[in-house]
Amino acid sequence: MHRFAKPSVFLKLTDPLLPWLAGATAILIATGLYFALFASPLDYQQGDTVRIMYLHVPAAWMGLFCYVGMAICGAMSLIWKHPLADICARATAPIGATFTALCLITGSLWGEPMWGTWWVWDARLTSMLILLFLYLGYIALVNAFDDPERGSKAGSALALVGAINVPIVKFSVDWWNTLHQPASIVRMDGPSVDPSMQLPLALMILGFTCYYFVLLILRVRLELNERRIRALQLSGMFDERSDQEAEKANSYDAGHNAEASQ
Amino acid sequence: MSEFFSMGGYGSYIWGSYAITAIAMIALLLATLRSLRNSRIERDQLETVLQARRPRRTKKAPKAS
Amino acid sequence: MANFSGSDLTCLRGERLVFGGVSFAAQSGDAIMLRGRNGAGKSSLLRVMAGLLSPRSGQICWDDENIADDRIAHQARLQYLGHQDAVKPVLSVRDNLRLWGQLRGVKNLEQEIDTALDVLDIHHLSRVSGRYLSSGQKRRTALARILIGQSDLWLLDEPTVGLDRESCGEVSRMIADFRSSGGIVIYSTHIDLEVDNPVILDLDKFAIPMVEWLMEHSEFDDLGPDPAQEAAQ
Amino acid sequence: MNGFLAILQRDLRLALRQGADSVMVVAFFIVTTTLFPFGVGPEANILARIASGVIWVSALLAAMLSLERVFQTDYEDGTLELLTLSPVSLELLVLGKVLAHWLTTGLPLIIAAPLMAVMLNMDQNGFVTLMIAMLLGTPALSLIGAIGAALILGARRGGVLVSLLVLPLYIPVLIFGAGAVEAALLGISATAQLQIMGAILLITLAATPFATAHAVRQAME
Repeated sequence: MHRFAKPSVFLKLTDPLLPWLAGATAILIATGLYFALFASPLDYQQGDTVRIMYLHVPAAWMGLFCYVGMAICGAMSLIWKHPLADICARATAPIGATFTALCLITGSLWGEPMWGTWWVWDARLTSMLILLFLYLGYIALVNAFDDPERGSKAGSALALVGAINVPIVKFSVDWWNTLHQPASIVRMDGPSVDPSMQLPLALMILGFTCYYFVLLILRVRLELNERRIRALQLSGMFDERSDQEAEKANSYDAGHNAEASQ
Repeated sequence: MSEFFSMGGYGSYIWGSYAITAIAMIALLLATLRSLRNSRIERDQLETVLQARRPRRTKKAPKAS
Repeated sequence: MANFSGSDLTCLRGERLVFGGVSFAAQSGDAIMLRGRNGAGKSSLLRVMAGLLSPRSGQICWDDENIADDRIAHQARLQYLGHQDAVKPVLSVRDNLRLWGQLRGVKNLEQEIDTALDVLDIHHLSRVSGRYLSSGQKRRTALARILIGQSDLWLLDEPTVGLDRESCGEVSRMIADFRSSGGIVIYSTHIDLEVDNPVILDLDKFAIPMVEWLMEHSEFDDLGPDPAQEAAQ
Repeated sequence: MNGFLAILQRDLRLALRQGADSVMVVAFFIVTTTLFPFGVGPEANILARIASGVIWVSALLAAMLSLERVFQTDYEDGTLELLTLSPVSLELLVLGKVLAHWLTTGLPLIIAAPLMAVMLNMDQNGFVTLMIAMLLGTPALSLIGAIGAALILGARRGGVLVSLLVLPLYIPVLIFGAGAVEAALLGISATAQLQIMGAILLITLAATPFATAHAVRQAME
């Protein structure tokens, strides 16, 4: 009967996992950075700028990965009505939006020296931009309700609808791009990925994925904490209190202020 | 060394993208940790009040706040 | 002999527990009156009974068949009156009522509307558009709606809001007629609506004391130190 | 089916009585389109080049403008609750409401579109394709938009929110709608684009009523 009980399973499972994930994130990203910045060859065409790829491609991967994750959470929330699915989707959205924005920014920084322009209406960049809009729509919707749970549910439905739409958008943008884009412009997939580039790329992708899971666990905990706080506040503990309890409540205030001023 | 930082003349683009990525990722992590800490503090305080409050229904006028 | 019952119903609104462990049973001709403080969950229970809201636990059965299994059949047998009157300002009273009759597939719709308007004494308003109605007249239009078409179950949420004493008498008569024809009425009201020996369901008794409940269910204490455990040590 | 016709009839009657709605949408469409020559200059060949895109974007915005009203008023006065409880499947009722929305907003836009095409100096051989493309595209816009309109029920700032949710989902319709007209203007067959638009319409017709009905039920909880 109590939904508050279920999340504890999540906490028990993730508690021992968290330090390992955090460690893996640090190691993977550190070695990935070493290879990306020092020990990887230059692209014969792009020179040093190819190093931006080691951020751009993992960020793009994370943007898509997070959206797929949100859609899966949305489907689970629809089928099993498990509150944790809504919470996970909600916790994923800002991470996915950040990575999508990073993908666009690094793409732009890569494009300027290569194409001489900050923005190209390239099919991939444009699709990522639309993905960012989808993220922003989700975040706005989820936060637009007074009842957070209602917001999460509406968001899950939207994530699912958006996920069905993403392939259609991708297809139509590709089609639009081939129609309008002169073929002479260098495409993002221009440089063939050399095996020596694959290692840092794989390390960074794995590192970013681990980073996502670390952040996901933390954000889900945050959300669970906030739910518990709301439940506690709603319980009316502070309504009808005896002197003794009022005293306790005062000590609460005092404690809180002490903590806050640290 | 300076050759490494100049990155064949593209240093500002490359270091710029690495810096932005690092800032964004670290900021997201720190913001999450910070609000997690705050929520934990607030929750602990509320739980203390909850535990202090024995289940008894003493009717008293609500304290004006 | 129809049988409408619910067992062990728990309802959660947002993150707040409204009530827990509510059971009820009614047979043709019965009336149940819901009582309780503000926020005790009278409206929520009626919405759960209508199928608008799924209960967190427990189930509701009509003739021993869970209403969640066949929503359309349940919706065909029930008439629900909510807080709002759903009267469109630009449509006449008759046009307003016609939609609901059409959705229920009522035959002889115009006749049924006439009868319903007569019962609630608003026949003279049938061509008046909704925007000119007083709140009492709107409420009576909404009440006329539940008379249109066949139904076995009425769920009335504060049916007498905005009505004068005289109209309350009409509502009482409506309910009595409906019960004598084998209908089940479940209603909530603040003022005493004259209904013959209704079963009283006091939702205050099923309120879940949040403080105790939260203390019992603090499973996610692994998030931080558990004050209770610390105290025990 | 009776329920579908009943709700369609009522919504059309409401739109007629409340008037203004269709007129406003068309007026918005015309005014938005007229802004472009002020923005890009009145040279005939530039206008002719961008005409199809401008008309589609304006139509998109105009169709979106009226979305909020599809469910909002019914939600506020309790009608939506009763529709959810009526013994007709909610998907069918949603479809009826969307059809009414399209008849009162999409259809007037299709009629107004050639007029704006003339004013933007679009070549005559694109007109038929434009009308066909809009005939296929605007119902899809109404269907997709209805999901957004249902999702925002009970939210703060519903109007702005619905545009943020719905516009990204409109992009495929925009791409193929404008692409079809462009092809026709170049003298190429636009069949491929129109077929894809037909496919989009069929997919949305099959899928969106369920999503919308689900969102409406959620809002009733």
